[in-house]
Amino acid sequence: MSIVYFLFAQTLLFAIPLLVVALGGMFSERSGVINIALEGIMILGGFFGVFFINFMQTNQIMSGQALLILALLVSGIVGGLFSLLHAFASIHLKADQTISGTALNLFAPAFGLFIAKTIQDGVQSVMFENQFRIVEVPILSQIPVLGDLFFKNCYLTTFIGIFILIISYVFLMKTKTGLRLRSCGENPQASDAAGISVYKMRYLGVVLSGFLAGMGGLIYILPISTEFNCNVAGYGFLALAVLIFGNWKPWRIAGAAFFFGATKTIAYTYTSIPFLAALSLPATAYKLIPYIATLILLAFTSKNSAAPRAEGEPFDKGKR
Amino acid sequence: MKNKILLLLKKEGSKSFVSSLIAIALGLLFGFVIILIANPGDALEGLKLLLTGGFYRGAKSLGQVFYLAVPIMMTGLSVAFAFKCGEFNIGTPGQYIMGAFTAVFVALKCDFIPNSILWIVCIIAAGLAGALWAIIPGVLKAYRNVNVVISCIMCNYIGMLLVIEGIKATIYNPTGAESYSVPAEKAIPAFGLDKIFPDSNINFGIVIAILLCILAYIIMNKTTFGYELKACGYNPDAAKYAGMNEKKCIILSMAIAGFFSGVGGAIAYLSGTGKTLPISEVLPAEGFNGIPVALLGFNNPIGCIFAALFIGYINVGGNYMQSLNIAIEVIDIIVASIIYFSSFTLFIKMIFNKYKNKKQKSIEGGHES
Amino acid sequence: MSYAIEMLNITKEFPGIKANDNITLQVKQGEIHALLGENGAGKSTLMSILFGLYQPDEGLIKINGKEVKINNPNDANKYAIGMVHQHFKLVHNFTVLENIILGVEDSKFGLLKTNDARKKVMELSQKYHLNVDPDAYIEDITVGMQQRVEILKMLFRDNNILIFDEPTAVLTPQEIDELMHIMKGLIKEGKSIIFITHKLNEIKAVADRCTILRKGKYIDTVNVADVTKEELSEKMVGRKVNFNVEKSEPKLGDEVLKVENLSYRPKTGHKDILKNISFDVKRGEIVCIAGIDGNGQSELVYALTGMIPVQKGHIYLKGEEITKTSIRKRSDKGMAHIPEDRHKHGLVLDYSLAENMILRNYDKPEFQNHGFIRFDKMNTYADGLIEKFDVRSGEGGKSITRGMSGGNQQKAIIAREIDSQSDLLIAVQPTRGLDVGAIEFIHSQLVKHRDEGKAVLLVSLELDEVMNVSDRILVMYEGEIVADLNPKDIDVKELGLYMAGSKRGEGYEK
Amino acid sequence: GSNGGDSEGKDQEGYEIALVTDQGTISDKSFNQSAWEAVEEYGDKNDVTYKYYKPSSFDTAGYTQQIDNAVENGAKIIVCPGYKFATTIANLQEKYADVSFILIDATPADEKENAVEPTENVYCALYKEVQPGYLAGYAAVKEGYTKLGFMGGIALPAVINYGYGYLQGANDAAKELGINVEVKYTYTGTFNESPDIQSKASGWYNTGTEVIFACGGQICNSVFAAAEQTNKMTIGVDSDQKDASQTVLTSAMKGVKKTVADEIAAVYAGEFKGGVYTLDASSDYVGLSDDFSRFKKFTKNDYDKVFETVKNGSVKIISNDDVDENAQGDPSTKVLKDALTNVTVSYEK
Ligand SMILES: Nc1ncnc2c1ncn2[C@@H]1O[C@H](COP(=O)(O)OP(=O)(O)OP(=O)(O)O)[C@@H](O)[C@H]1O
Ligand SMILES: Nc1ncnc2c1ncn2[C@@H]1O[C@H](COP(=O)(O)OP(=O)(O)OP(=O)(O)O)[C@@H](O)[C@H]1O
Ligand SMILES: [Mg+2]
Ligand SMILES: [Mg+2]
Repeated sequence: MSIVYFLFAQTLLFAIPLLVVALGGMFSERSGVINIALEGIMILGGFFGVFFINFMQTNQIMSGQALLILALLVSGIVGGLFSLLHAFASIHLKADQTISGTALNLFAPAFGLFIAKTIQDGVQSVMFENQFRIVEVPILSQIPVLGDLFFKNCYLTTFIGIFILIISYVFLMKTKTGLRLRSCGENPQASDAAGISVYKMRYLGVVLSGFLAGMGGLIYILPISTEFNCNVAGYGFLALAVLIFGNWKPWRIAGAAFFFGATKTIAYTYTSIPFLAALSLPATAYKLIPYIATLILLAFTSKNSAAPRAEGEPFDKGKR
Repeated sequence: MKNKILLLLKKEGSKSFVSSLIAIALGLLFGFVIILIANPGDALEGLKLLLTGGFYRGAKSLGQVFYLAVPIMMTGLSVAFAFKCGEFNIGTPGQYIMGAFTAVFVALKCDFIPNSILWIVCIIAAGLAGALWAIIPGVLKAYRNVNVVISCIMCNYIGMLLVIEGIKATIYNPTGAESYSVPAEKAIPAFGLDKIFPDSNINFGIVIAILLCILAYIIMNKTTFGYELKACGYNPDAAKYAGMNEKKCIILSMAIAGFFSGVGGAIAYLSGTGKTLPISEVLPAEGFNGIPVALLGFNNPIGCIFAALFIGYINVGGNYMQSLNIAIEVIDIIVASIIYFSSFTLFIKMIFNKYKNKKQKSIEGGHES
Repeated sequence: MSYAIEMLNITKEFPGIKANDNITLQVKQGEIHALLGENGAGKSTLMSILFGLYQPDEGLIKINGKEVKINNPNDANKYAIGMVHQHFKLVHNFTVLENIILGVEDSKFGLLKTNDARKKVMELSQKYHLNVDPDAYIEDITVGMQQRVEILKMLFRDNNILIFDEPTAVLTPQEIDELMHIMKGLIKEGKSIIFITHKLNEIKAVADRCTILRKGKYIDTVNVADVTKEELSEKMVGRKVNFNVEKSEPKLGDEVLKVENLSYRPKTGHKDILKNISFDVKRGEIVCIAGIDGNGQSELVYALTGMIPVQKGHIYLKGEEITKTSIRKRSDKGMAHIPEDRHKHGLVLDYSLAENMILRNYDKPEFQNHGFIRFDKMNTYADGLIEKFDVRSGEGGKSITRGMSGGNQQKAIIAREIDSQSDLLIAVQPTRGLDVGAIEFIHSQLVKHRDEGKAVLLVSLELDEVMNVSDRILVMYEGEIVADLNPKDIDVKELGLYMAGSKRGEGYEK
Repeated sequence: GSNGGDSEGKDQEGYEIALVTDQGTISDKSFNQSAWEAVEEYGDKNDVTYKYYKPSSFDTAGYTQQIDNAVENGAKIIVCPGYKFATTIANLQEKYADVSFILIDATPADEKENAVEPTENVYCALYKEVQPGYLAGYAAVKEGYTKLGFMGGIALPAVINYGYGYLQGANDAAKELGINVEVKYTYTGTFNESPDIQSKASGWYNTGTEVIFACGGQICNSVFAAAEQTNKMTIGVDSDQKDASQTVLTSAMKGVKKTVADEIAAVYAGEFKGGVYTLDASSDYVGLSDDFSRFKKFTKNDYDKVFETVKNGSVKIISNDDVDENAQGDPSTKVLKDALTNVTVSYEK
């Protein structure tokens, strides 16, 4: 049984950052702006988050979960601000949306490393001490199965991630603003005629994506390391894949993220899973699983993919 | 005089050119400001190095520029080509690494081929490998409507992992835990270019790269084939109505794009500079760097030549900048901001047009009175 | 007497063109005011200004005598102005209800509240007999329905000034009648309507007064009762227009197209859209497929042109079986096709006009050698067609097609297809949304084609067109051909009965 | 200023001591970092200018370019950590005869891997990583652990040697205790931290592994994270990593820092002497970190005893050179297998 709990915990470890970032991407694309800058935003958000933690810890100003939450906010805000660049270029200047996205992806790691090196005498990695793992949540951890699944040696970020999922769903599908935002991604001319400010909605979408992606950067790095080197191992792009895989819909995105997390977990812990270990295939075979499985699944599910119609088109009133 | 300017501004091409010059200027300015903040003392010196870098050590540095430019020129071309056909080929890293591996493998294992033509065989084989790796997303798109971006991302990782296995199984060098490098005598010959650019790593690859760009340009803009590809990119339904085979178009355009990436990998690793394929699980930067090149070159094959050379140029310059306590990352910062500012092109053009119209009015007005 | 709306001396310029040049429009309270003009005359622009989508360069707008500024659709809404756009502004994957409330939703803590809205929509839909289903998705309902949703949008917002920009261009005769009904109902409520159309008898039918524009300039405002169709069209085009198509007796030649027991069922569908259809078309005749939209005409054409595969039956072109051959082969064998949807199929909107002119024969020797396109040939050819068919656009062959008037886009396609000199010309609603001048021209072209001993298969929803142009009428109803008629022997009413499925021709009985 | 180098007007003369990194960075928890620390310390103490250079491409071309660069900036000493410099140095050692090169983990060789005799100005440091590896394994088992793990970065000879030593150390300790121990053994295929490694490590810990020897640059970050999560132990590598994480039992060190420091000093003292030097316990360039506070059973004198045996060569430790060329670091190759009587290795290829 404990192996199950362990695998589940690991799956969350992979899935939660993917989930959060992909949800971010969802807001941007549902408002009609493609955001391939997720990777870059993750990096910059993560960087400032870690930097903040590092500062607070070394000067012993604060620590623990409070620090975590504050740091997440820092990452989110940085990400949001950073994404404004993308918003401005692709919404106001009607530029091709891959251009500014690419620029951001290139800029973020360079800028992060540059700052780090400049401040830390040529040293690029920013250290942090991981004091954020919750060994067990007081009462909740006693709940039979769920207790072990969720509330033993877990991260606050897991719950934040699930919370974000629910909020995102409600916001996008059940609120006035959500409805308007979606309309801008499908038929901005219609939104415009209905008296909705397409620009406002798209800015909202992009900034939300920046905020979540920024957070995602920090969520990604905290559990897996003790320092940050402005590198998120392509998770931004994987999140993009998850977003498309999830057909731009919150719950399906969650599904995709967990599917990916699960396969990834298997790929790296198969030796700890009796029957898989027995197979004794070469490691690479397992490492390939997530990617090949995704491809195969897509091959069967893509016939009716529901990309937002106006995605990637700059909005101009004149066009019919 | 004024009218001359107007005529110049009228030309779309020159408009794009001018606005990209503006973008470059802005980008450099931004980079300069960053340096200024980080290290005021050496900022000016740094900028000078950055700008003169390509000539800093004369022909040698220039040769270095070419050397650095070739791989990204090819991946850039790859992205641009697919882009014109309506697909965003983000799979260049996978195609590039596939090509690189194939080239090195053939070079080291196929001893029966005489060195004189070996490099040609390698390049072609690499191109085909890259093409193969791009066909997968192409087919998935054409027959299963799988989004190309996502399948490309998956193929990148799959390719990388397979290549690592391939190296371990065939051309593994235990001392370095990496592939063997392609020795100089098997590398692409320089055909005298090394005389023009003494002790730089330049070789005939640069010529091949430029020729391929020109070829791509011709295919795109002068041939019926290109006409079909673009039509499919713009409007598949209309293409179908016109009797074109849109599936074929998608697959072929991806294949060709992949071919270019593969060749890029080959040229890079056949340069005889001791470049070796690592077995570490990271995607090759040259792949993704194709995207900036393509964008800087307005997704125009010819544009890619200049874009790649430019990036190579300031990379060389930036290298020398390290001597001034300026972190090498500043190069990427500058390139990034240039690309970002190049997204202002539309905007800048608009200003031109406004200006143009005003002028014309005033001129016409002048005539009447 | 006071006007509900006054647009005084409106001027609006777009890069390169004065869309509106000092235009004045005055609409009385409670009238249907028609706005008439050629393609590109400036109608949509003028209305977009009234609706706040564009701002005028000069001129002012008064509502009930008070001067107002309308900077965006919200302001328009504030002044109770609503608009049904030429190209509907609906979100395809939203429900009818969502589309209607979009922009004026009410909500509690940001959460949508739809119950009241739903009630109101139902009431309105009852009151005006629109019978829409609020929970249907836009992509699943007919164009006619979609238009009703647009109308409901206005009613829902309690607009009093209603703008209809070419509402009938996309409707079937039946739907048009119903629309006219609804409009009459609306003005009884004291609402005022501005009605843009290219169809003069519609104006005669409902409009009280009519303002005519030409090339962005104001021409005249008339009481519809006092003028004839001829006078109207003359004012609009600036010359006399001939309504009844001149054509001699058909000289029938041998068979060009032969269709035997054709049946089609879509992959996902469960019933046949085409039910074993058989007919033929001979040289020198214009055969017209009449029928109400959605009775399988589109599918029939797709099947004939090879854009969808058929399950059963045979198609012969000039005696050769082409049931399974590719689109390219069919057009090479001599089949031209003016498609129903000009934006989806007919054109590559991002190509220049010239490039679009060779879309179907770019690979023929005259335009390529050894795979290289001969641009010089292409341009001269394109200029020829532009000249001959009077296709208007900014920079001639070089202008990007997207920026052209749908009308002129349509002309470009027609020019291309007719000029290909194919033995069979399949024309689907070739005159949709065109002004009378253009229509006259195109009809004459079809006749010319036929007189050159070629065959024409015309698919049309416009009864006048069907009656005037065709030599033989095949009526389609629910995927079957239910009658083969000679236009001389029947009148519009009777044709209507066949189309409605309440009558079947001899040889076609059940 | 950044990049070390105290720029009090010394920039004109450029920088006397230069370090050219390989793929790694000066904070890669590996020899780049150790070497850099030595350079910094010496430079600051003796007020000598120094700086590091990062190649723009990681091939002979890139390295050559940076060495040219460094010389142009007045470098008297150039530290080159890593095998990748073998060819570059072979090409340049004559050209820059009056520059002293300190080459770590490598000896000059031409591009076909044939050794080239280093010239007077080239000091090549090789280390017997098997020895610290051996000591680490020995200590871990003596400490009472019976389920061990080894995670190498990439199967470089240095890494392999640590691993082989580790196994044999564990084996000998197990023999002495008359027990049998299990070792999980793998190469992660990268020197960077990543969720994958973290996941793998926690996987091991979850299935009983008690201590993991994290041997490869920054992968230790992920292993540490996993250990902290499961309250298990780790063993650091190259330099003393006890401060990086509470879970670090001890560190198997090789004295890159010491070497670089000594040789730089030698240059300025005029005693610098080129050649190939194999540094081992005898010259105590290798060993465990001298802080034993985190051990419960294993003590300093236990350590000294075993260290002695290693030093005087009374224990024979099989290294990468003793096994088949294309074993590629496989711990279950014949030679090694026979030696490992009391260890059962499970190798994740
Ligand atoms: N968004 C725009 N940008 C540039 N020019 C425009 C734009 N919209 C309209 N025009 C120009 O203004 C002219 C009038 O356009 P408008 O849409 O009013 O014509 P219209 O009377 O509606 O024609 P149609 O009968 O085809 O709808 C057009 O010929 C076009 O050249
Ligand atoms: N994006 C644009 N740029 C320039 N002109 C435009 C643009 N969109 C429309 N126009 C102009 O607006 C006028 C009418 O456009 P609209 O879309 O109303 O025509 P349409 O309804 O498609 O064609 P028609 O009314 O003839 O069936 C055309 O003359 C066209 O030239
Ligand atoms: Mg119009
Ligand atoms: Mg119109």
